[in-house]
Amino acid sequence: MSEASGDNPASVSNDAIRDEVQSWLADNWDPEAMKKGAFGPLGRDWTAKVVDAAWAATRWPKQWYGRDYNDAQARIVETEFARVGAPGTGQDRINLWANTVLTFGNEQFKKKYVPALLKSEINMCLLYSEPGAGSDLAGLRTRAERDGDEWVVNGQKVWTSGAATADYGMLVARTDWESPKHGGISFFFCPMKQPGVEVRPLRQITNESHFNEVFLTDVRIPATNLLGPLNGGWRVLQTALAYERSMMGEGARGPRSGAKGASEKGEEELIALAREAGRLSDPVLRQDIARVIAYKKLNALNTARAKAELEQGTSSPIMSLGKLAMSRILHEEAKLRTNLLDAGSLLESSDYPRAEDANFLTLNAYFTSIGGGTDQIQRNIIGERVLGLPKEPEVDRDVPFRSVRSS
Amino acid sequence: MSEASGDNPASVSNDAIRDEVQSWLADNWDPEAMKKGAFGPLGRDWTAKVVDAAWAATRWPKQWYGRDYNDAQARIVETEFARVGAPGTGQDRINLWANTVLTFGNEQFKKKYVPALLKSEINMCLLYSEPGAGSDLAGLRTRAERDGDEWVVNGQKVWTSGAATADYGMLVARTDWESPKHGGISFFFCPMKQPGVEVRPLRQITNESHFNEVFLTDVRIPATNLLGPLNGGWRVLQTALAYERSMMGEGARGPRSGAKGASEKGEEELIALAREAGRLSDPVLRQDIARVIAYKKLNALNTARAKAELEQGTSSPIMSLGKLAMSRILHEEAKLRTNLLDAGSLLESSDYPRAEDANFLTLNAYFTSIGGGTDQIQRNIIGERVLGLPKEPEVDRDVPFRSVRSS
Amino acid sequence: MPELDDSERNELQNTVARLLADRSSESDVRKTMETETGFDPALWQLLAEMGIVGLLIDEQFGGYGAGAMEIERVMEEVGAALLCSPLLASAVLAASVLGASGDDDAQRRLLPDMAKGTSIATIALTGTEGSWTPEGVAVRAESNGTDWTLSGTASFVIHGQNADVVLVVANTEQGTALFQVEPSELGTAIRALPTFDHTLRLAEIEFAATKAQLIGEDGNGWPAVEQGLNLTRVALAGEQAGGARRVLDMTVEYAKNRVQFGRAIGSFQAIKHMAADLLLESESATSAARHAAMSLASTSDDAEPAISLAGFACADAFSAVTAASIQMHGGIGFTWEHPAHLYLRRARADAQLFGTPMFYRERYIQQLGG
Amino acid sequence: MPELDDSERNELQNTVARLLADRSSESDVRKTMETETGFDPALWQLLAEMGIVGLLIDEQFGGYGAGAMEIERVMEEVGAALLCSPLLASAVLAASVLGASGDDDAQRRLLPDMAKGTSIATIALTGTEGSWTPEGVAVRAESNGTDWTLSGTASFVIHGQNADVVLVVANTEQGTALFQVEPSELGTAIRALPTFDHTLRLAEIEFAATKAQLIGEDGNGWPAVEQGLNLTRVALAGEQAGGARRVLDMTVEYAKNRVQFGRAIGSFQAIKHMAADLLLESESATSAARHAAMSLASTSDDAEPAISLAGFACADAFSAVTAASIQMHGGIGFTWEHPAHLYLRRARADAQLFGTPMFYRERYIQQLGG
Repeated sequence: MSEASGDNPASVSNDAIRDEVQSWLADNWDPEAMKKGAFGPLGRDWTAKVVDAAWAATRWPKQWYGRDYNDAQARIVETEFARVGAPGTGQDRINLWANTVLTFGNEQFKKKYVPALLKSEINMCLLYSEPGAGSDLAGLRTRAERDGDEWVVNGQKVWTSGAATADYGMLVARTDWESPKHGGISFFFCPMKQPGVEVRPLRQITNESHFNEVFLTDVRIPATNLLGPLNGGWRVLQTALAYERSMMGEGARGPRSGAKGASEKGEEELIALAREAGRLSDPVLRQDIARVIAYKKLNALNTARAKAELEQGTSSPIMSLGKLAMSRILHEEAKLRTNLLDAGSLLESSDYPRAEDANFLTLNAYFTSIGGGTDQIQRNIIGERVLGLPKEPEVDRDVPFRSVRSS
Repeated sequence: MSEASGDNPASVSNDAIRDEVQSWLADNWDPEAMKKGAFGPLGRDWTAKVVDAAWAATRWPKQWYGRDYNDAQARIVETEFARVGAPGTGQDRINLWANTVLTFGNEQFKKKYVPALLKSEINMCLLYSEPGAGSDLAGLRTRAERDGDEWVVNGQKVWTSGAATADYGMLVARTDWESPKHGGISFFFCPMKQPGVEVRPLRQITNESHFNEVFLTDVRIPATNLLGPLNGGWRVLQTALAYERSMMGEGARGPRSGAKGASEKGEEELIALAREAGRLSDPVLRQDIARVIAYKKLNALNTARAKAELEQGTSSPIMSLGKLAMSRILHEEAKLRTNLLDAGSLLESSDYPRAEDANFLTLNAYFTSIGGGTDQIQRNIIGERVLGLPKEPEVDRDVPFRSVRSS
Repeated sequence: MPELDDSERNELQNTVARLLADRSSESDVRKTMETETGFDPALWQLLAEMGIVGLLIDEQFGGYGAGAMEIERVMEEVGAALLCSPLLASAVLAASVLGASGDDDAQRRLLPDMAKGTSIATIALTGTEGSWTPEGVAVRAESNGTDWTLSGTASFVIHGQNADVVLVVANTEQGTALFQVEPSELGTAIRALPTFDHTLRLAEIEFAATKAQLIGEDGNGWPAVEQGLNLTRVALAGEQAGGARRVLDMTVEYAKNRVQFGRAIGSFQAIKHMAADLLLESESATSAARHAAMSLASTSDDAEPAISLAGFACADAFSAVTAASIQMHGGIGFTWEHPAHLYLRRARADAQLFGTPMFYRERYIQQLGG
Repeated sequence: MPELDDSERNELQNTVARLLADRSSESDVRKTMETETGFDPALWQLLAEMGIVGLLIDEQFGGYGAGAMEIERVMEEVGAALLCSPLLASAVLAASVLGASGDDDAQRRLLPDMAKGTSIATIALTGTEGSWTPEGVAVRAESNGTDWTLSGTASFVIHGQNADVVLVVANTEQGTALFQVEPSELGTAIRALPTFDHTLRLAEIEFAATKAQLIGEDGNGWPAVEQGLNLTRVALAGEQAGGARRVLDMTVEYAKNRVQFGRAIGSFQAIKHMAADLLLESESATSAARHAAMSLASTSDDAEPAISLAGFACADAFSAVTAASIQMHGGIGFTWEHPAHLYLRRARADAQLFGTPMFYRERYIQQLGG
């Protein structure tokens, strides 16, 4: 056992960690093999290797595939993986599923699922939103009723991605209708491969189908698959949502033809586009181009400052602004791209990629301004949690859920 | 008695009315005399003449200086007065004071004050807003307590104009602290010339003082000066506010050097200003100029359409939009004027009238966006009364006022 | 048709509204927009029988001789119902350009069938840059003394693929002129364009020494085109105002009924205040469209700026209302099955046809003497 | 001064914040802004003793040799406290232009007293058009071979009426050059301008064959001016960011405490959502100002666009926050006695000095290669 994996991780020097991970990567990582598929489908064999060598979640305890590293130590590992382009580490930050199970599962449950989730051996989906419970997730009406050693679930979920291929879904359902809304919800690890689960693709305004509606009819879940306390699911959900948020943020999609993520170098693309469209000399559009580029750059600067402040231990109010900022970036860029094209934006199809970009972005910007909490909900959160402004009166907060008004 | 003032006003022909008013004006109106002050201070003698000839409030009943005219008939009179530039008619639409007294006073009270108010023989002011009751006027805390044949008033009012010269103030005060907020308010006709009334000018951000703070200390009001029922003052106030609103609307002030009112010909002035500043060729500013001119023009078109619809008997949702539109016009025009001047806007004083215009408008635009109900309150009103959207939960609505939270 | 008064115009509008409520429901629109021609011939015939298709065509040619104020009202309902049809192309643009062309022969030959709806007309006017101005004309006409041929590309030809009367604006040595081309001369040179707004049909036409017939006077074609464009811009403004109003109504209705946190979402200021601001936009659009129609109908001096004002105010209002509507609907507004995006697509198309808001604003300040 | 690290910069900023909390309270500002000179000489001396006045001046001339990152932080507090002082004119703009002038004699003669605060300097740079570019220079310098004279008008000279060191940028036959003029030569030719921002002092100077002394090289003056302007723009961005943050804090505090309808007004979405949007503006301004400072301090390629970005992002943020703040305060915000309008006035001034947001946006896209 090397020094870096010694008993007292805090005492392990940064250099020792760097040496160990570098030498392990040198011995094991092979980008060419990955490209050729030698690590199995989706590189799962590689991920398994990373997990078994305890690099997947170094901040976690040793008994759960980790190394008890602090954040700075874990960042060294992540930096070295990133340097050679190897995936699989940092799952203690970004693996929503494994984190949730580790935090809320009992020992037996964790033994069964944590390794499988770290190794991506099972496919997962999220069964949270409902047609009647969007912004107000706690207003959910999918019901779970106890029947012997099982729960029987009936209801409808929506905006679920990956439902068709999922082995399990993380499900919130109402288990007590007499308590106020937040107090009657439980959190389940729901087996998806069973007859009562019907998955229908949901067509988006972009004419894509990345999400599903999921109809649950007498779906059965073993009682052991309850995560966290009975009727204590709201807190589990909050934790899971926090993990999810830390995964997102960089995930917003730009124009259809572009890569994912709002690139910091977006300025070059927009200027090139204006030049190509013969509009770069238009003073009005130049102001708009500068504005949009600035929104992107400012968001990047905000994010960088927030990270720096977090690393210095100062909690930063800026983190929560990113989603709202991204929403504005996407909507404003869509308008700008439309104005650069003028009548060209009437068209769509792959023969007109610039028009398709502008039109796709116009529609898909709503994915960010609505999905994962609308801009309006986001402003509430910033106003209340960051600025400390008081909440609105909540008319349904202390009412038995059975009597709460619904659409 | 001429045909036009016959017993059945509905049967009076429009032509007969027009003839009568034209001939009366021909006999009595003398613009030169008015200019020279021959009609006394503020032309009060002229107004008295108009009142005595029953032209001041033709829609009112005959026993109250009116002619029982319908709206179309009254408009004929107003048109003829306007044609020759004579003031004094249409008070049944715009004389807030006289209308309120006529509607809510008892016979004796009306006899005493209605003629004096129509003839502008007494000066009035409004004692509504308080430092703690702005948007939430019903949250007022000025108290009136009964003492024999009088009420004794203590409290503070604010945003009162003309308080220093007023003979009477229309005052709302709380007379019952156990009822919910709207139910404990009474409406008084308050004598201002007494020792307990202290008037202090309020300095605005424009460095003008058009308003006062009024401190009321053991101010005494005869019991007969209660207008409307005891504790029924909220309804009286609503009526009075409606009269006030119909007086306003055209009253917003533009740039300091300009005349009152947002002229429909504002386009010419803004274009001339841009030309003078050498900025008319700037394509970015041209877009902004077009935008601001359009806001003004659209507001004028909306108002014209609303009037036409009202005349056709269709109720129009547009009327309530004018104040919100005006607020945007003023703020946007202020920005535009600033951009036309650039560094010139750093200056102020009468040597730099263009800068003074831009800077004054920048500040005074808040008079419209805050005064008489903020834009935010106005949006509530439009959303609820025009679009029929439901109200917010009102936490203080059914609570005894004594227990309502205040700042 | 004797001149209508305002209550008769209301009645005309209501009649169209009732027809479209019946025959251009959301499901009708979804069905029709996915067909190749993009319009419902039976409904088109009904509109012709009601006199809507011939509304702007002179009575002597079988139409009703109505004007800007009437078509504006009709188009408010067209926008509200997202009607899929060649109305704008044939009954408004082509009909009014022909009507202004001064070419009695062409009018006699073409207008009666257009009024009956048995013939569908369109105008090829702008090139691939999409500028509906004289500078935007990209087709060149040449004459050997007797016969004319056209060369060049015309794009964004509305319902070009469905037209049997194809009018073409082209540059000649004398200036601008209007031509007619037989569809049989075009063949594959006419190509349907894929549109983002599925309720719209556009085509591109390549002319290569294509035979054409002159309409009106050589070199003096633009005034008739401009006259027709102005009427069409007013009609389009009506469509935008009507669309904005309908989308706002739909959104307000949803906000009254959708409950979250135990309250209708319309009780939250975030939604309520957006709705109030949108009402201002929507009402201003209606005022602007109707004012432009009235100014044009009364040939007021004010007509040109009034049309430009409507051009940007209505486009901006329709865009703003449809964009906010999706946001206010939340998740359901992001689904294909909800009509919000269909209106957004139409609003985007309408904001481009015949001129963008930026173009109209620049034109407006010019027309005001700036 | 050895280069500071970030925590030392925080400490510097906190020190300034404490001093200004004590000596530049709202009532101090109101008192000082109504004096003729518009600054408090005792506070100015304190700032000099703390090293703030000499912060950017080289150690060999009695200063601290700090840079953009330090002055940016100091200016955040200056903006927050609405400090009335010639700091920007003398300690930032004049000091850094002199520092970049390469004129050792002039530096030796002028900088030590400027660092001590016993001398106040300013630069006359732009004409009455107010454009802080080479094209904006409206003073002409002429030489008879040995002596120079200046003619023309310079305007918007910050604290010109309080300066004993007046530097002037003028056009010569060789290009641009920097000069010094003795205040005794000016007399009534220097005239205080009435400012909308009462915390600011501006002057206009008429030169009529006024004697002047050349500083640095004839014809090569602009690079030093530009270098000083860039540092000054960063400093001003810091002032704007700090001002925006303070006004937002003040407004949020009010929204927590002001009760209407039985609730704190900050519980209403209309107020809460405005505050959230303003936080984004305010935080972005801080990021932009600090990034510009860092880019300039590290002489990164990115420095020019970073300064332009800060130029408009910080001006727009300060303007937006101060404008919304008055609205959010309601009636009380419309009174002279409330400080909201003092910040609005400062925000309007800051949005003009050295360039407008429109100017910076155009410059930004140019610098990005557009």
